[in-house]
Amino acid sequence: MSQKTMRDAINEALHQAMAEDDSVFVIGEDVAGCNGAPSGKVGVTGGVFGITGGLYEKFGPLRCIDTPISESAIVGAAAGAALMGMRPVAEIMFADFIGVCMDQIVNQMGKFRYMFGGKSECPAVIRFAAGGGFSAAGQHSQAMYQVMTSFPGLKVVVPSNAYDAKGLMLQAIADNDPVLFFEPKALYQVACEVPDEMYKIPFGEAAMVREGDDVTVVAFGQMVGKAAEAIDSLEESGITCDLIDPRTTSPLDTKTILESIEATGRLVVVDEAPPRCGLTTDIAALAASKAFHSLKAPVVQVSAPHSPTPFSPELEAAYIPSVERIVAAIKEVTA
Amino acid sequence: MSQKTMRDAINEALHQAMAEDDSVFVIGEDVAGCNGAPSGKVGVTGGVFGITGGLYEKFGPLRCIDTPISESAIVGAAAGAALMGMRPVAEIMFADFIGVCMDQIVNQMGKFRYMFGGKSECPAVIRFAAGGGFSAAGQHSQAMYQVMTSFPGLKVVVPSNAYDAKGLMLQAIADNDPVLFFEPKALYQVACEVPDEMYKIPFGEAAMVREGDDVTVVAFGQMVGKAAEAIDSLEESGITCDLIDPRTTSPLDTKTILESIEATGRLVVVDEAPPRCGLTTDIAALAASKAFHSLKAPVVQVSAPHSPTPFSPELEAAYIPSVERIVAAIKEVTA
Amino acid sequence: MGLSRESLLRAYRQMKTIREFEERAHAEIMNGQIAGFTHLYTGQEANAVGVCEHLSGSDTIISTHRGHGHCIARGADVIGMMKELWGSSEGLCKGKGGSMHVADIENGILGANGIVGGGPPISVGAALAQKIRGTTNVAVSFAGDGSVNQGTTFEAMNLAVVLKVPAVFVIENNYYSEHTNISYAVGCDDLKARTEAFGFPVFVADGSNFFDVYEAAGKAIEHCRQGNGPAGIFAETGRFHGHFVGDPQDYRAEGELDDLRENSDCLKIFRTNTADMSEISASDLDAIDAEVMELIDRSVTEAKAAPRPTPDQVTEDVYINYGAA
Amino acid sequence: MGLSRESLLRAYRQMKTIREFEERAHAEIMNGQIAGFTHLYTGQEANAVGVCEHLSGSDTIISTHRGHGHCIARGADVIGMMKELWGSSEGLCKGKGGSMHVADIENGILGANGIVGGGPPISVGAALAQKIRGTTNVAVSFAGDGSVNQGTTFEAMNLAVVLKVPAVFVIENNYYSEHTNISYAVGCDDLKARTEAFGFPVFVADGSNFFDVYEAAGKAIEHCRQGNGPAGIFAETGRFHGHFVGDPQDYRAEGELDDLRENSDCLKIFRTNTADMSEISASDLDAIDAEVMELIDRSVTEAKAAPRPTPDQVTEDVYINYGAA
Ligand SMILES: Cc1ncc(C[n+]2csc(CCOP(=O)(O)OP(=O)(O)O)c2C)c(N)n1
Ligand SMILES: Cc1ncc(C[n+]2csc(CCOP(=O)(O)OP(=O)(O)O)c2C)c(N)n1
Ligand SMILES: [Mg+2]
Ligand SMILES: [Mg+2]
Repeated sequence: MSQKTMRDAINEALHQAMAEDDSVFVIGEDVAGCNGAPSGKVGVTGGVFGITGGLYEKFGPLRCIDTPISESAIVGAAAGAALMGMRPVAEIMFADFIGVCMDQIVNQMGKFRYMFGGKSECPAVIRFAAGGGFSAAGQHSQAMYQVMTSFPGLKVVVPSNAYDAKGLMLQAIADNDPVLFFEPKALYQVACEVPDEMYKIPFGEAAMVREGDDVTVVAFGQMVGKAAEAIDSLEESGITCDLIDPRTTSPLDTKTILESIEATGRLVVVDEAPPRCGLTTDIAALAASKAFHSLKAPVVQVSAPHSPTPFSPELEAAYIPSVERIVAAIKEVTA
Repeated sequence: MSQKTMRDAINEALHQAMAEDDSVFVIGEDVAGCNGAPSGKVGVTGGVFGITGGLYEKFGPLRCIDTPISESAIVGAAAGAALMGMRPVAEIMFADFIGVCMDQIVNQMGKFRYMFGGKSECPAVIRFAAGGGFSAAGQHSQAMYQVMTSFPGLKVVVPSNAYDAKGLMLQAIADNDPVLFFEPKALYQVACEVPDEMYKIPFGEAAMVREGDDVTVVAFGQMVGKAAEAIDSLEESGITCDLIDPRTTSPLDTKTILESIEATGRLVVVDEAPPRCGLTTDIAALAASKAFHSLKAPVVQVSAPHSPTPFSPELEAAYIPSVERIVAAIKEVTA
Repeated sequence: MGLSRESLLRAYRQMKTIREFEERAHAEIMNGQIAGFTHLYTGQEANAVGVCEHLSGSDTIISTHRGHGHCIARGADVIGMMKELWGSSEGLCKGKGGSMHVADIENGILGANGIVGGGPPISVGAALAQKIRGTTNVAVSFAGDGSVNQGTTFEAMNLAVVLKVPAVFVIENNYYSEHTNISYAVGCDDLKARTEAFGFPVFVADGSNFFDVYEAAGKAIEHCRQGNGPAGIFAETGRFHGHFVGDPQDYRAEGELDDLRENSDCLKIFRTNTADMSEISASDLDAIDAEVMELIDRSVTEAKAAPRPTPDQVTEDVYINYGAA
Repeated sequence: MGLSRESLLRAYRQMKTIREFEERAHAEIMNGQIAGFTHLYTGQEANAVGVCEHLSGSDTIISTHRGHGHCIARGADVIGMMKELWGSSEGLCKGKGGSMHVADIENGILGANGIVGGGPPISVGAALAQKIRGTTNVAVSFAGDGSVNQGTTFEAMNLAVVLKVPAVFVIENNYYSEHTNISYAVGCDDLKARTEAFGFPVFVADGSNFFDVYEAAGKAIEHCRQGNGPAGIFAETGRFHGHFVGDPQDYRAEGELDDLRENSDCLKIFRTNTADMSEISASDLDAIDAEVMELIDRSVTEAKAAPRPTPDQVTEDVYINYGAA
C-alpha cells in the first residue's frame, strides 16, 4: 500500500493484468512510442499521458502495439481481437476523438452481442482521457461519457480517484462485455492510498464518499472531489450530505441513489458536461420518476453551460462547475 | 393546399428553397442517383427515400451532387461550403451513420462559431432518416437526435408531421446556424394538409397538439402521433391532456412545457430512444428542477428499453413505445 | 489447380445453395413474408465460395449488408439463416439481427454488417489476434466497390500493413454502390492500383468464375499465412438483382441483366468448366441441385413453423451480465 | 521563377515572423504565460509561406493543430494571434479557441484544427463552393505525415477527385506524428505514390527551401485553378521543437536537431539563395529581422496588457441566435 497517482494506479493495473493473462494487450497511438524512430528508443513514451509506460519493455511489441492515427481502425482492431477471445485495452487518447470512431464503438462493438443473438463476447476495453481543466479548448476537453451512457451494449466507467481507477480497470479487463473507461485527465496526478496487490471493484456499485442527512449529492469523475470539498466546507453551517460517486454510469447503481434520496429528500447532481440529455438530467429524472414522493425540494442540477469548452483559463474556470457553485446548489436545495 | 406526405412536403421545401436561393444545394449518396451508370439516367433516384427527387433535373449537377460512400467527407463538404456562404443540405441517409461522421458534425461544424470567437457562420443543414418501425435492426433504426441534442452549437429538429416538416425545413435552410434535421422514417408516407406556398416554422416553438387539464404529455417525432392516439382513446374516460410536440429539441421550448406542467401538475414524456441520458430524462429533469412545486405525481417516462433495436417485427413492436404503453403511462400518472 | 472431387462438389453445392437461398428469399420478400431490408447476393456466389474454399478452423470472415452468400460459404447453418430472415427466436441470431447481421462466431463468421466499411477494421483485429497467438490463420473481410471509399476501410488497410497481420481484403466490384456506378464513385482510374499503393499485393479475379477466384484467393491467402502481412483480392462481378429488393434498377444498361444472367452466371460457368473433368459429371451436379432445392424448401417450411420471439426477449442479450459482477 | 522584390521580401518577412512568433511562444510557455496545448511550427515555415504566396482574395486555407505558421502565412493578424494564445477577449477568437483553433474566416483562414484529419473534408467543401460559384479560387488544406492515415483525409481526397474541385492537399512530412516515425505509421514505402493513386498529381518539394515549395505549389495550384480537379504537394521538412512544448523528444537521432537547425533552416537557406540576387540585399533582410522582432515584442506586450474575458462571455457565440428566429 502506498500513495499513487491515478496515472500510476492505472499503469499498475495494466502491468498486473498483462502479467496475469496472456490475452491482455494494449494498442493505440504511441502507447509504446518512438516506433520507427532513428533513436531506436522504442517504448519509452508509454502513451502521451504516460499510462502505458513500461509495458513495451516488459511485454514486447506484440502486446504493446503502436498504431497510425486511425482511431476507427484502433477500435475495430480491439473489437475484432476481442471477438476472437483476446482482451485488448485500446487507448483513444482524448475522449473527444470518439467523433472519428463512434461507429466502431457504438454500432459495432456495443451491438455485436445483441445483433448476434447473444452468441458472442467482446471483452474489449477502450480507454479515454476525458474532461476539462487544461485549457485544451473545444476539441480536447469533452467528458463524452454522458453521451456513451445512452448507448445500450456498452459499459461506461468514470473513476474519481486512483484507488477506484485501479480496481475498476482490473474489473474492466476481466469483464466479458465491452467497457469504455473514461479517465478524468484533471485527476491523473492526484494521488491516494492504493494497494499494491490486484483487486476489482464491481460495476454498478456506487461509492458513498460522504454520509449525511440533509442532501443527496451525486457527482461524477472530477466533480466528486469538488463536491466533497463543497460538502466539507458546509460542515460548520450544519448541513450534511450523502455524496454518491456512481463510478460506473452504465450500469448505474440506482438503488444506492434512490435509497439516499428517500432518506434526505433533496438532490443535487453535479457533472462537468453540458446540461442537455446528460447525466445530471439522467439522475434528476430518476428521482422525479422513482423517488418523487420523497423529494422535498426541486432537484438542482450543476453542469457546464450549453456551450463548447472555451480555451481561456478564466472562461474555462467559469465553465466547469466549481466548488462555489456546488456549495450554492446545496444551499439552494436546502433553503 | 393539398394533402401531402412528409416525403413530398420536404421535397417541396427543397425545390422551393433552391429555386429561391442560388446558394442552396443538396449533396449526398444517390441524392441525384445513377451517376456514371450505363443507362445514362442520372438523377432519377432522388435519394433512397426519394426526398431529393426532381432536384437534379431542375437544378443540374452543380446543385444536386452525388457522392461516394464517405459520410465524413459529405458532412465536411457541407460544413466547408457553408463557411464560404453556401447553404448546403446534406443527406446522411440513416441517422445511425452519424457513427462514421460524428467528428465533422460535433467537433467541427457545431463548434466553428464558438472556437472562432463568433466570427463565422455555418448555415448547413444535415438531413437524416431516423428511428424505428421497419425491422431494420440495430444499425438502421436509431433516433440519434437525443444524442445530438447534448452537443452545444447544433440545432436539432424532429418534425412529427408533413406540415411541420416543410416549415421547419424552410427555416432550417434559412437559419444561419448548423441544423441537424431528423426525419422519422416511419412518417415519410403519412400525409396531412400542407400549403403549397413557402412558410417557416420558427425554432424553439413547440406545437400544442392537444389541449387538456389533467396531464402534460411531451412526445417527439413519430411518438407524437401515437401519443395523440393514446390521448384520444382516453377521451371517454374523462382524462384530458396537453400534448406538446417540441418540434426542435435544441433549442427547446421550455416555456410551453413548464407552463403546461404548472397547469396540469402531471407529466408523461415519450420518446422512442433508449432510456439513459435522452430526451425523456431531459424533460423529466426539467420538470424536477423547474416545475417541482407544481408536480403532483411522479413523472412517467415512456421510452425504448436499454437495448439495441431488434430485427424481428414482434420484438420491434415490443421495443418501440406503443399507444397502449402511453395510455398506461397516462393512467399511471393520474392514478 | 488440384481441386479434389470433394472440393469441387462442395464448391458447387455452396454456390447453388447461395443462389437458391437468395432466389427463394427474393420470392418470399415479394410475398411479404420477410421484413426489413434485404440485399441479395445472387450472381456473386463464386466470389464467396472461391475465397471460403480456402478457409477452415479458426480462419474468419466478416461480411457486409449483402452477407448471405459469405455466411453460407463459410459454413453458416442455412436453416438457421432462413429462420433468422423470418425473425424467429430459433434464427441464427434469435431474430435480433436479421439479414444484415447474420453471424456465427463459432464458425468463424464475425457477422454481416449494416455499416458500409464497418467490417474491415474488425477483421484487422481478428487478424491481429491470430498474429499475437502465432497461428497461420487468416481473417478475411469482404467489401464492395462502394465500401472502398469509406474512411474506415482505408484505415484498416494501412493498419494491416503497419502491423503486418494476415488480413485478406476482398473487394467485390459489382460496379454499383446502390445506384451509383464505380466509374463515378471511385475517383481514380484504377482501384486495384489504388489499393496496392497501400502496400500489399492485390490479386485480380473474374468473379463469375469459381476457378479464377479460387486461384487468386489461394495466392492472397497463402501470402498471409506465410506471415507476409495483408493481401487483397479484386474480383469483377455482377449482382443479378437490384441493390435491395424492390429497386427499379434505373441505372442498368439495356439488356445488362439478361447479359449477366446469360454470360456471367457462375453456376453455368462452373458446369462448362467442369464438363471435361473426369472427377465429376453433370449428373453429380444435377443431384446436388435437387438436394439444394430440397434443403431450401425445408428451410422455408421450418422457418414458417419456427417459434416467434416473445417481448421479454427484447432486453436479453444486451450484456453478458449487467450490474455488479 | 520571376518573383518580384516585393514578393521576395514578403516571403522572407513571413517566414521570419512565423519563426519569431513560435520562438517567443516557446519561451512564454516555458515561463508559464500561455495555457493549453501548443504545437510549434518552427522549422517548417517555408512550407506555409511557399504555398500561401500563391493565394489571394477568397482562396482559403485550413490548418492543423500546428497551425500558427499557416495562419500567419495566409495573413492572420499577428497581434490578434498572440492575444489569442494569451486567452484575451481581444484575441483573434476572443480567447475561446486558443492555439489549436486560430481562425480568420474573412482572411480565408478556415481555422487551425485540433482533430488530426479534421481539415481536409472541410477544405473540399470550400473548394466545392468555389466550383459551384464558378471562380478560379482554390482551397488548400495542410496536413501532416500522420494525418494522412486518418480515414477522413482519404475520404476527402477521393471526394475531391470525384467532384473535380480545386482542393490542394499539402502534406508536410516532418517525419513524425507525435513520437512515431512515418516509416512505421505509413505502411507503404511511397506516400507520394499512395496519394497520387487517388487520382491527382502530387508535386514534391524540399520543405526547407522556400523557392522549391513555391515552385511545386505553383504547379499544384495552377492545376486547380485551371479546373483540373485537386492536386497535392508533398514537402519534406523538419520541426525544430518537440511535438508539443515539453516533449523530451526521445525519438530523435543523436545530432538530429542540430543538423536540422544547421542545414534545414529555411531562413538561412533563403539568405543563401538570394545572396546573388540583385533585387534584394542582406541588409534588406536584416531590416526585416529587426522589424519582425519589434512586432513580436509588441505582440507580447500587447497580449500581456490585453483585457481578460469575463464569465458572461462563456455562453456567447455558441449560436447566432437561439430560440425563436
Ligand atoms: C456508412 C454507410 N453509408 C451508407 C450506407 C447505405 N448503403 C448500404 S449498401 C450501400 C452501397 C454499398 O455498395 P458496395 O460497397 O459496392 O456494395 P454492394 O451493395 O454493391 O454489394 C449503401 C450506400 C450504409 N449502410 N452505411
Ligand atoms: C483524431 C485525432 N487523433 C489523435 C490526435 C492527437 N494528435 C495530435 S497531433 C498528432 C500527431 C500528428 O502528426 P502529423 O499529422 O504528422 O502532424 P505534426 O504534428 O507532425 O505536424 C496526434 C496523434 C488528434 N489531435 N486527433
Ligand atoms: Mg457494389
Ligand atoms: Mg508529422
